[in-house]
Amino acid sequence: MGLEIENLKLQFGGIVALNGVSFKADDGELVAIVGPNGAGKTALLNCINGVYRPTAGHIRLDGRDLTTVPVDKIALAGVGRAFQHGEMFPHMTVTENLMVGRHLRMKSGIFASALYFGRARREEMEERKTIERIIDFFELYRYRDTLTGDLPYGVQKMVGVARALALEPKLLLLDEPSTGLMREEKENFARYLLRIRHEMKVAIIWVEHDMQMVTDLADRIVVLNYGEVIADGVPDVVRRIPKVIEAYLGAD
Amino acid sequence: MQKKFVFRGLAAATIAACLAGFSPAQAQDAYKIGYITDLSGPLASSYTPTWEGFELYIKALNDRGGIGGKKVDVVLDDDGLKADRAVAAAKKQTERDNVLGIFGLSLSSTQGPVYAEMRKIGVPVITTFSGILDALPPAQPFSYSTGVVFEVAGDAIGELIQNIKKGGKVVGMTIDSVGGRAALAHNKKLVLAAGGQWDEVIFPVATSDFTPFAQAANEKKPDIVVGHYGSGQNLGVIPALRRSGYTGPYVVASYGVTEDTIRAAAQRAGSGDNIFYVSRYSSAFDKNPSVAEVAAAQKKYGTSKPFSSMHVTGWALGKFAEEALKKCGWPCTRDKLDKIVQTLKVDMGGLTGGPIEMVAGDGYGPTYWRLYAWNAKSNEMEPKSGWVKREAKGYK
Amino acid sequence: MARAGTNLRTSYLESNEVLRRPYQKVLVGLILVAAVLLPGGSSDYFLHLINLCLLACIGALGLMMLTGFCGQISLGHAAFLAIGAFTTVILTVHLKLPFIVVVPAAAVTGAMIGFLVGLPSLRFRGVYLAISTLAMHYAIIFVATTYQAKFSASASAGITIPDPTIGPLKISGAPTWYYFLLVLLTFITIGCVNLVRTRPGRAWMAIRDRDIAAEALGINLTRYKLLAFMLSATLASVSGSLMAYYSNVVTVEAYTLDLAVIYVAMIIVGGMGSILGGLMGAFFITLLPYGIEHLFEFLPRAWRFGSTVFGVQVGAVGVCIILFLLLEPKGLAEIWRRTETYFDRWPFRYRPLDTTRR
Amino acid sequence: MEFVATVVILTCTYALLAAGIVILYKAGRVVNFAHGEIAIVGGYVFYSSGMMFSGGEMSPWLAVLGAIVFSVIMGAFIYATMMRRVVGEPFYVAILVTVGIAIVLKSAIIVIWRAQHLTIDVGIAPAIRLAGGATLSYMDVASVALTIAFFIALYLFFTFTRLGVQFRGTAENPLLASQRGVNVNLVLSLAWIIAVLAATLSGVLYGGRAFLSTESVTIGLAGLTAALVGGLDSLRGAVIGAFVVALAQYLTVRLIDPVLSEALPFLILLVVMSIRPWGLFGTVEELDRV
Repeated sequence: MGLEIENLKLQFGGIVALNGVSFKADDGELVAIVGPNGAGKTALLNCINGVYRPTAGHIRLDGRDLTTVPVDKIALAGVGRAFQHGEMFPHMTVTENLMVGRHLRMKSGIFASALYFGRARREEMEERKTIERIIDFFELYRYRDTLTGDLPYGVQKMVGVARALALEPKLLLLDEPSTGLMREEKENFARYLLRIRHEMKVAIIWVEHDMQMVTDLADRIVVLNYGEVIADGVPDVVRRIPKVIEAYLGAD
Repeated sequence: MQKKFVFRGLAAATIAACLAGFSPAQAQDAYKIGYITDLSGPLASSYTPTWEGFELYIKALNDRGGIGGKKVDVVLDDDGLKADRAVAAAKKQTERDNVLGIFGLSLSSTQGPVYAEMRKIGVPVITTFSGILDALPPAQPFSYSTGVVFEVAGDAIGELIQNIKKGGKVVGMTIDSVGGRAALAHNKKLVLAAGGQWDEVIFPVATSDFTPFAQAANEKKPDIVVGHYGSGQNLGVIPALRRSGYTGPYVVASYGVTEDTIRAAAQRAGSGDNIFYVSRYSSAFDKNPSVAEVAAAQKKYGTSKPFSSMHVTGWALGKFAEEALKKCGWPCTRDKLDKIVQTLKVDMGGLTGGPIEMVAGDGYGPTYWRLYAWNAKSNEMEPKSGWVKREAKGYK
Repeated sequence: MARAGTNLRTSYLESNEVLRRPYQKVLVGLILVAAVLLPGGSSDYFLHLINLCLLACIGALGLMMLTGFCGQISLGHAAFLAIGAFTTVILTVHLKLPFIVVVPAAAVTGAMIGFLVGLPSLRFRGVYLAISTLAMHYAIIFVATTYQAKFSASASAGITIPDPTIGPLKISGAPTWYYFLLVLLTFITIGCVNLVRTRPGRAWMAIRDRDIAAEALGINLTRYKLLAFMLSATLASVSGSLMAYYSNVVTVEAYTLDLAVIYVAMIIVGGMGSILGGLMGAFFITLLPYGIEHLFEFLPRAWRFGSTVFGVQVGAVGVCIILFLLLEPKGLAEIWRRTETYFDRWPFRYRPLDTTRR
Repeated sequence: MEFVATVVILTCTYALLAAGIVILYKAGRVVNFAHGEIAIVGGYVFYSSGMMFSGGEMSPWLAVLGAIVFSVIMGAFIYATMMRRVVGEPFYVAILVTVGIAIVLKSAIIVIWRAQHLTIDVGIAPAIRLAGGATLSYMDVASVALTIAFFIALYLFFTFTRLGVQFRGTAENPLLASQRGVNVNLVLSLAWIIAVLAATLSGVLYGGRAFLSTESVTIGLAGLTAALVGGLDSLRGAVIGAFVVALAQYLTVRLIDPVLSEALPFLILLVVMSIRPWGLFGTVEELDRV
């Protein structure tokens, strides 16, 4: 089933950010979205995520229409997002950031938590274990108790991805996760990305600038330009479409 | 890392100050009494001169050699017109300073809690200004007042303004406080009883532009306007009333209003004509030996505020305190002092119309009130009536 | 369970502990013992000040949860305190209900008002929220003033509340109150500490740090913001109710905007986002004016300084706010943490691995 | 007539305050909670410097000089020692610093002026007689004239002077402005000086019409309300907002219940904020980008 986007339109006053965008992403599929600056990539993610309400069109996840669902309910429907600049909670530790990612999977209310006894405590411990697996996955051991605000930029972005994954999403939105990473970090990230794709059955929408990484890793590439989809297909095909070369490489 | 040191220093100094402050009280060889009032809050301009009058008296007393060779030591605290600070100060004075009684105090909102708290411990509290009924018969134990009670003042003013014009329309103005409303109610009762008409304008406590309120009062076409509030409001209302075109009589009910306030207000209003003043104690302009004595002390010791009837008020309280302590003897205790005060009668000379007189079950006694008029030419206050006596009675 | 050192933890339960190092447990134990023994060795006046501090602690923790943890700035805390006080008046004077009913009722009323005052937080952020709480403050105080004025002709001095009784026990006098407040505050502190290390606390902090990201992770902003307002108002209301019982008098004049600012000062000085800071700030700001007063007493002819002392007392709060915000934004809690680290590591100077402390 | 005069004068007082708040908001996204305190302290300084050398008689020139010196020193001091350091901190830091400043200024009134009620007696003689016996003083006339002059000067300054244009640039994008060689520190301290000057003027006018005391600092809240009602980033809005607040206050006193007039500005504020949170003339703040 996966994600279905149909004729999505987003308008701010007179500015058209998205103009009839349609594409699909199946479960376990890694779809990269590329395009020059201002093409509407982040706006698209904001629509899927519920931060922006699209002017027209539909967003469906596993057949459920998410177009008008508020942000927090979209997370509940199974959409996890890693933000462009990490958007960490800087005064919380890595562990706590990840635990926030588990928020939806937990139940303790304010009274149970205040008592911190019995079920609430057991639940905390359970989820702490789950988090440990994610820490393991992203090799974040040494940062467990560090405030995310104090982390290097690259690590922050990885924690951002980890936090989105902690949600156990059906759809993972990645907003330029490799931008600002160093070479070594980028390679690590590529490894994580492939593992996520293979080990967890999530659809991934991956907004990216690095064309080489995209062509190496993505299952499909969607190219946006001025809010419109100008190409959609497997990397080898998309790479050779003249319009894409013009829009993308011509801008360089 | 300089800031670190600054902060450690700050913290250390504060802690040290706290610790040093809480050392036990020392042995004493003087009558120790407490005085709490508002020296910095909204009503500081009224209560500072009252305190200064009290201070003058005690200074003069100590220079005379004190009471039976023992000096009188006053512990002063400022409550800033805040109830919690007043209570804390009273507790501190009774416990740390071991005072025999507490004098002064500001408005009803601070007196109530202090009266209540001190009643528990058994410390007599004698206030100068009192909007509170605790002191009126049937009086609560340990609660006394020698000054103005709103209800009594409203009563006295209702009668005294008949000297200005009989049976006209009176507009009472006050701030939105319970005391002010109570004063209005009693004022109204007497005006209506004398065949006059009544209307009122009540405005918020924190008002400081009085023009709209003055205009509202003027529109009611009054023959007399009475203002039941303190200095600040008079300073604002009088010019605003004159600006709005009202030139008729305006009566200042002296809830701590000083003569220089009226002078300033009159100056701003453009004219001091038709301003009246009802006072519980003699005006500073009165020519009698008792007031002259206060004036002499003021010249000798100096005060920060110009000489006013508030100094007379404080001086009268000082006189009352001396008499009480003298009767109490040495060593004096709180209970003994309270017993003395319960039935104390102190002659006030020319400070007011008669003695301050307490009888069992009455912490207030009969009071005397007088109408003054502002003389715009000499910029002085002139008596317009004799002293009117109000009996203390149940106002509750 | 094996322990290799003070920083090594061998279970998740341990890693979620508040007092992570052995000496911290000892220290807290010592403080508690000292607290229990305190009334034996001090005057009623001193205990009275401590009681004021304990009452302030309850209110400050309420504001800390709202502003320090949930990031919603509020200038309406004095109004919340007033809600507690006036609920107490209505329930004790009109309905003659006992203490044991009144205080929980005040808490519930506080929660309801907190809900209402929190509603604008769904729409406004930052400055606009601060100002809407300011507006709420005036609205609530206006109602309270009207009530007090209508209450009785002699209510200008405030409305008297009798000493509370729990069954046969009468809570009266500084030492009894002290123990009562100490126990209550201990429970409230434990509750708050538990909250901030579990799910709701993390949700609040997430909202405070980055509300958009928090929402994207499925945190219901409406629910948690309102919960924070309700919790804050509940604690403030309880504090106000107890203050009413403690001082035996309620008067609306006590609940000024200045009081709200004083509570804000407490959490700034203590350190935003720290329970310990909330407590330290409440003690510091409550004792500050008395400390200054005593400093002035060392000066000759102290009584001459009447209004200066008060002016300085007022100003000191402002100076504290400015200095802490500019120079030590994490407040007293951070100073304490640094001191602790220094002695913990002595004679070495490396930083500890865990940098959090709430 | 009288009604118009009162509302106009009240509008002037609030508009000056609101203008200062708007300028500061535009300059550094700071909402100044200390504006009422600054205004009243300015009034006290005006009074004291006028009385300084002239034994009882007020010297207007000295007073004006004192007020200007106060504005320059105060504005530059607040910016240089405090507001400059809160750039980049969470929004509440700047607000709370101004709250701290407010407290310190209030304590200054207590310590320096002993919390005295003061009135400023320059030009209080009746100048114009209105129908119904009401009068306007020279001060009242001057206050209106000065306010209008102030706003015209402000307009000219922002439109025609180099510094004014730089100010507008800085307000829009401080980073870009500093890259283009604008001395941002100079521009922002100037904003503070202008704001303090406007507040002082307002405090003086207020001290002439009513009185100065620790209580009168509440006019700051009326000014803040006016600024918010008009829109925090619009000078035109400041005047309109001031008019709305003044008119509403006056009408409540005369037609409904005088006692309500204290809480009224906030009620207006709640209404405006729930309909148009950005105020009547303000621009909608852009959403946070993620």
